[in-house]
Amino acid sequence: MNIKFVARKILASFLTLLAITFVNFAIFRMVPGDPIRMMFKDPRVSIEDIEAMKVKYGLDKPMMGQYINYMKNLAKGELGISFWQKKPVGKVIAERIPRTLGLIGLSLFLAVVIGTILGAVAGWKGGSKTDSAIMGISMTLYSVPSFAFGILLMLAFAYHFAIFPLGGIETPASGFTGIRKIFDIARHMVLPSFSIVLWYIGQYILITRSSMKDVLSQPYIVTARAKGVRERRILTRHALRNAFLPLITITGVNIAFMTGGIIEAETVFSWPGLGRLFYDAVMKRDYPLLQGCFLVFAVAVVILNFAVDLLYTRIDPRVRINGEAVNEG
Amino acid sequence: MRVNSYKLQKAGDFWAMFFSHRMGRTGFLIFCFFIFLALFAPILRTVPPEISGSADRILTGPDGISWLGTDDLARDVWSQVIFGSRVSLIIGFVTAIITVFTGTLVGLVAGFKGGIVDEILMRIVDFFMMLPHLPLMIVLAAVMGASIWNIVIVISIVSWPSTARLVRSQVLSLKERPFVEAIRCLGANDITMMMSEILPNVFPVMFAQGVLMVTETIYAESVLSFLGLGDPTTISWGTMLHFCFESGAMARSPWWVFPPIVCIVSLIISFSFLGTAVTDILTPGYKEKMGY
Amino acid sequence: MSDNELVLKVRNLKKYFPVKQKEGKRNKKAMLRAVDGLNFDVKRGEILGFVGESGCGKSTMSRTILRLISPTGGKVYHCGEDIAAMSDEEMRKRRRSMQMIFQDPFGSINPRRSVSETIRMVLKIHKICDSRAEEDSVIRNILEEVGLTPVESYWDKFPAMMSGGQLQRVSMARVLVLKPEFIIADEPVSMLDVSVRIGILDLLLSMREKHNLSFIYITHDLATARYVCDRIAIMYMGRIVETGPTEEILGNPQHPYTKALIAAVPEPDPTREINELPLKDWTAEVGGEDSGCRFYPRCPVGIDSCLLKTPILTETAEGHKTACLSFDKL
Amino acid sequence: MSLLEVKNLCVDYEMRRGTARAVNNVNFTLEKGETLGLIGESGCGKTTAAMSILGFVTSPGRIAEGEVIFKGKNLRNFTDEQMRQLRGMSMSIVRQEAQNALNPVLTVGEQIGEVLREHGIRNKIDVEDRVDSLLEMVGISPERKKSYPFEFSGGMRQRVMIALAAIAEPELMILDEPITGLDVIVQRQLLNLLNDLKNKMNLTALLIAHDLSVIAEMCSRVAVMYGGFIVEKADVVDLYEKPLHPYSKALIESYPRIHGEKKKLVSIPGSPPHLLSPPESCLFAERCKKATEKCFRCIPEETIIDSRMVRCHLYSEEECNV
Amino acid sequence: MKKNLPILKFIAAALFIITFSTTAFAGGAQESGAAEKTRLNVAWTAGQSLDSLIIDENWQYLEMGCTLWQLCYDQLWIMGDAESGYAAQPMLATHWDVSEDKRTWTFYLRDDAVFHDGTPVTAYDVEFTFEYLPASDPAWDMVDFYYESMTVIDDYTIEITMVNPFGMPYPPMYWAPILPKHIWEPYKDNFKSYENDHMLGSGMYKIKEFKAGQYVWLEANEDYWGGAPGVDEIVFKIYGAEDTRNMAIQNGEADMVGYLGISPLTIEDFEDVEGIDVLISPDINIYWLNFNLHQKNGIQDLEVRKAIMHAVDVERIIEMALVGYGEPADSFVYKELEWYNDDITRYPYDAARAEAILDAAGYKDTDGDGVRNEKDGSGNMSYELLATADVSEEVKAATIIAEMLGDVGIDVQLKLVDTDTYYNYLYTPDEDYFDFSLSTEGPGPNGEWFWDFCRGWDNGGAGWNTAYYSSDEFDTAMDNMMASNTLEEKNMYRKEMQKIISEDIPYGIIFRKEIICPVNTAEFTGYTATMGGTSNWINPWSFLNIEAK
Repeated sequence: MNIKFVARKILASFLTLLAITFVNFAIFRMVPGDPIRMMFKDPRVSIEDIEAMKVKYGLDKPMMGQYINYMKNLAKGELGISFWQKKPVGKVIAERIPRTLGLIGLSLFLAVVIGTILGAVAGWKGGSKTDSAIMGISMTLYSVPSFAFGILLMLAFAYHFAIFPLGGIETPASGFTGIRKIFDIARHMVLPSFSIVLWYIGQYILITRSSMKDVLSQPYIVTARAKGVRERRILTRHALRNAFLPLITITGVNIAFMTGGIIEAETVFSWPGLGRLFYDAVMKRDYPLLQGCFLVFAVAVVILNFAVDLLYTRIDPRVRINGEAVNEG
Repeated sequence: MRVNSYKLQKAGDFWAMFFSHRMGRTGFLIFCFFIFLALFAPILRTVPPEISGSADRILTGPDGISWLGTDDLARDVWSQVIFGSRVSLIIGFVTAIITVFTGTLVGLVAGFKGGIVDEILMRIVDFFMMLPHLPLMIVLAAVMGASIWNIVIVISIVSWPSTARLVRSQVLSLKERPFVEAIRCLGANDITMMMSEILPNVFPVMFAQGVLMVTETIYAESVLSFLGLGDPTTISWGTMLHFCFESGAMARSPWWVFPPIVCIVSLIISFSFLGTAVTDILTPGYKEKMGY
Repeated sequence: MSDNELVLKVRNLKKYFPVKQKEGKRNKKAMLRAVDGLNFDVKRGEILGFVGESGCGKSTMSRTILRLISPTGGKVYHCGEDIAAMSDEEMRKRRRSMQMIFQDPFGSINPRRSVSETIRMVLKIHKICDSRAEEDSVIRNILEEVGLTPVESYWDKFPAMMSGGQLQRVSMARVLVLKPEFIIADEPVSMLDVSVRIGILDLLLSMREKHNLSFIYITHDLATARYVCDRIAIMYMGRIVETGPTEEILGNPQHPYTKALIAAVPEPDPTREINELPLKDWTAEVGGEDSGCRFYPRCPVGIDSCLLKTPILTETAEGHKTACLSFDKL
Repeated sequence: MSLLEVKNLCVDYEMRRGTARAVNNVNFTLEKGETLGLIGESGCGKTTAAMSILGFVTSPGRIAEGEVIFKGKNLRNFTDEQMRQLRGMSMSIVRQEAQNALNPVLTVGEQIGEVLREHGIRNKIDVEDRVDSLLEMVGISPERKKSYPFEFSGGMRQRVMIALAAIAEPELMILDEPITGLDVIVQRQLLNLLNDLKNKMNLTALLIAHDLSVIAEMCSRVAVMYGGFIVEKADVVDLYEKPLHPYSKALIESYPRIHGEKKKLVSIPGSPPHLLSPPESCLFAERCKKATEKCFRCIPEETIIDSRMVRCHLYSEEECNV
Repeated sequence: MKKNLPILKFIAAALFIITFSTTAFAGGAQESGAAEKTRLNVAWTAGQSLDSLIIDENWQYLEMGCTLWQLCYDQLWIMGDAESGYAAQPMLATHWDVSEDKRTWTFYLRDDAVFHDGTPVTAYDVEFTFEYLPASDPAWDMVDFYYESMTVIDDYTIEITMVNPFGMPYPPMYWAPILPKHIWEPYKDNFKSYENDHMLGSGMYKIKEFKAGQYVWLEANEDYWGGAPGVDEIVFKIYGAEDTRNMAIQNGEADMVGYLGISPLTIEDFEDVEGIDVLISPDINIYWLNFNLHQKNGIQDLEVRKAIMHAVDVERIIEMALVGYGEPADSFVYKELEWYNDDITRYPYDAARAEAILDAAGYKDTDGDGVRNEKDGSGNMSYELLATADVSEEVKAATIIAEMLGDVGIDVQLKLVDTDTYYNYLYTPDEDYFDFSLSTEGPGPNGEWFWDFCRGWDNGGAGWNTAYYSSDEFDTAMDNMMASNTLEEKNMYRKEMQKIISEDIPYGIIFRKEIICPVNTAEFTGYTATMGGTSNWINPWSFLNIEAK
């Protein structure tokens, strides 16, 4: 692995993170009205109480001082206290992260596997009926908002057929342990993850297909055919591997976009993960929590992008050896 | 003014290719359908979409009076759908124009000027691309308050960078094309080069990007509305859905929930199809492959 | 010779690019000396050929001369004036008289403009004509001059509908319409079909006759260079290794590189014997050493001192100069 | 029996505005050990003709007529799998050096060895040995087989391509402009390498070039193509000394040389024909100095003169019946 | 083509296996795993759910908050159900005495009450609670707890002297959880610093498991002084949206809704479901138009307010927005209460009269754009109506009101915002974020605090007075009411206050909803519906009374 390349990427990621903290800080200072006021449901709250609260949340200081304070706390891993839950934001979020990771992990895995396979088939069979069918399906899937999928799935499979639960991560108060608990969670995962998967599949099919078509038009594919390489092997060894390269780059770019699906799915299925937390925080205008969630999303995107870059260096020898990405158009 | 037969032939080829492209054709037809709805909404509607009906017509299914049924205030779903198409198309196009304009400007300047200007602009672009889109939109929408124009602004803020990046990469490769160097050699200044040599060649990318932006905007508007961050005082497909979810009567009034979803999906599909068709046609080699 | 007779005077022209060079596992920053101390003159009405392989710096040279990129060092005088000293606007105007024809006829014309618009664009840039009618007649004349007749059938054509030869004529028309004094032709025929190459070269020669133009003709092809050039300069890695009148160089090459080049050219003569190249090791890695002869690693006659001393151009016959130590020694 | 026999090969491209016949009634044979040159300008159909031998004609093109007989068998009747077995093993191709003719993410050694592995030679050591020896033969150090294509220069990559085409010692090797776009000295070296290989392996080769000089140095016989037709077929020396077809003649006369006396060269006026809906006449007629009224009326038939084939009205007796 | 089929088959098979296995295993497990214990499942929507058990304002303002603490803790006394006429019912205090001046109250506690950890509940716990709870959170800082001194007489007797005379019909110290002193002592300065994971109290239920955003699992406190409750377990399940919650009731996942009931639009969905009955009761909340008298425009003009009230067709609002499940209202006091004043000024729907009033007052459409102009001609009568965007009925009501006012020539712009922003705007009328708003609150049977809505800002008001209303007449009446010692006297002033408000219209009271609660009557009985439905902040009775069949 090219150390300089990695170092450069780390530096870039760090700078991005720094900028993100600033945006994160700034946005929530733009809120019209008084966020502290919103914390009090009681209109009789006195000015003194509000002032005291401002001091408590450090909102009395000038902007720069607030930012420095914010960064100091961030460095200590403190994200503030949730207006709503009264608990440290870090703690609230930490509890939710594994659930979201589980959901998004499964969904992404299924979407990538199914999507790339179908996309590769479509690209491979370019112009055929199979291609048109897959293409039509994927564009349709891609056009349906995730939440609409969620609602349709819920109406069909949780309400009319009642095969799956209506939402949540486990059967409430079931007392399940061990394998039964795992199955219980898996059962709750099916619908939300499918609502994400269906949308991503569409996306991955489209990306893989166009990438595949692009690769298949490259001279080295003709070379491989001229060598007498079996078609299946051309697909797996020559085409797919090269088709993956832009796919990985695009995945990196799209990660920022993908946080959306998780919010929609978690909201529809009240999956108690980060997305739902974020939505609740928005609905309740719980600014410290919102800030924390946004930061976590942003950091996750940066980290995943970094991981994608590393993965890219593993797969593309040009990057591994030269430390420079070759522009794939 | 003489008629340039070659230009005509070129345009003719484009349209012929476009209409022989199955997706292009389908997309265009759907698109025209919605344009038709939007343009003639006042004629096509049965009753004004925002006027509530009488109490005995609350949530009635499709019938002779209300072709698509009524909502929970006995308003006509059909009228709402056609007026909603106006909002969706307008915010789609406005956002597309804003993002494509901003993105192209940034990408053009960054790519053409290069050096430190490029570096700074691209760092900004990278940064914006790293921000999680929907969360950012949600946060901004929550902070800025619900209004259609805020949605336009919010979507524009997160969407311009991808155009900028794409345009820049195009400009970079165009800049290396000999004809740009040639025109410079012939004595053209920077503005001429950017505007008359590079920009016209970026149009296809801008167009494809614009189409993509329209779909993203329609999508985003529906998601934000679904999450309750849309503008509840404007009739759009998103707000129709929003009210439907909020009413609690979604499960029992399919005539209310499906039309906006179907409209959103088919308009997005039509734009995706249009985009795919145009991209295909403009792909080098397609013309030859199709035998033009 | 007066400066006015010298259309172009180049003195010690240098252009270095920073590059990353691999040294073991680490990257080292280094300078690629793409053009390294060129000296030559171009007389009015003369065609000077630059022959060299890809990467020898000939394209960099032409771009540096036209100030499309700025030189690292050295001077370029056009009709006695230092072009580096000009302001951007002056230079832009000066470009009217210093022009370039590019290698790729398909790429060097904006695909979105028709033939007439392509030329009209140039007229507009330099505000040559007052009216559209005047523009039309100028365009018509120049198209006829470059042999794109009948003009009507080309007037509205787009580049995609034309052959390479026709496009190269369009780019010549576009240049000639400015009535330049001096043109750099950068491999103008290397991408064209054999059957139309001579047509373009003949056009080039006739323009020289008609307008007393000067050309720098850049090529990797000795055969076409022989066809058009009065004098030839052989370039190797940013330096001129041999220069002189065309027939003199081809008939009596001095530098080992020139010899190798001539030997390498395939001849359309089935009866000719194929011989091995007079080269030591062509696959040897070659860097741009600062001192010494750059050809040394491949040179069949190199001696140890070649590594230390940079050879300079030495006159061996009338107008024939060679830069080679082994030649010095002889 | 000839190794390869191409009979009446016609390849059509179905275009919206009509059908373009890229290869028109092409006939040639290739004897074992012989090298046939196919010369013509870009777009004359020479690459299409060669690719149709390998069975690579892709939409919108299709083989309209004709037979490709390889070792007595008509390849047009072969199944995909049979063709695959043939490719790489019995016939191979070296294409014009394009940046991407080698897979960027696989090592050079893997890509060369793949030819053997895909045709049933699974023994690892055998394959590696063979790869090593081939690399050596084309002048690349065997250690470099672990390198990726981007680490090679253009000339070296073309050597890899040659190694790849030669590794299975195919009976027929198609060389499609193998040295175009490379530097003069590299060209010379590759030419020498190809000539060496040809002798060592007793290769039968079809060399495609737009350049007379390359043909002259490698081939024994040559076929000149123009507008999809083979207009002249002859021994190389005969052609050079006494070209029959006006196009061949013009081609030779317009080619600049560096040896010998400097001659005034003659250019061919006009430009190559557009193959979409061509006139029912000799396609060269518009550019031909010797064209008669007949030339503009009908397509010339193949004529045999002194065991040479030429397609020109100058040499045909028959009347045009159009 | 053929070669790729196995891949597709594989995908299909994998999907099938995932679906099938999870369904079969987990689904089966759930059924066989059901315990023999009786369990009541209560469905809540996420908006009303509690995310932590820390004691804070959510215990007061969040419906799930007040339900939970009322089940896990005891109070001194609670308000009775509808049958009892909402009379005070003993709980921890078996009975109480009051002095002549109605200021000193003595509560006699039962001696058999113990906290969940076995510690007895004593007067010291009560003292501790009232000493520190109001100080810890402004939300608990209520009139009910404004005492002068507290004296513990013995372990089970406490004497509390109030600042103001208190009584009629209820004793003070209502609606606060009696906290165990031995647990809270260390956190007495800041109750919010204690996580309070177990809600350890003396109530009839104990927390078994609490999962924020998912569910709360309560189990019966077998040692409860009043005997074990009728069900062994209660599970509060949290659903993402109203639709999902309704589906849960329909398919048997839940037995009752937690609060607010269902949308009247969906009532038909429950009518045919076997085992589900729908209970309908009047809402505790009253809806009114909250005029912002701080705004310098027509809203300040009483005539305009009168016209607006005449222009609003309350019946139509009820029909459209509530599908008929509601009734017109005209006072802060519920019609069923004794001190409701029948003799107040009313503004029946009469659009023509509204127009006449506006015309007479000089609000005419001078520029002919269909919208009336302000009296001084300074632009259109164009007012912003603030409402929350989060509650469907309110959005609909506001939409219809805007339509109706449009008919009489007043242009109404809807300003629909989220609940928090809504209150932020509403509570600061002096910042002029709105012209008038659609507001709702529930005074409850003990509506004493509600008069704060009308006390002038300069006269100790502010806070609740979101109309920025100021009337010396009203403030005097209110002072008199507070100072009076007899119910009769109090009621007299209360009626006077209602009259004043109906004439000044700072608040134009329009309607009251009905709460529709579907409940599972096949398995459980004992649901107790009071005003506000089967469960709300004055009604923990359902949970106290429910028994498995």
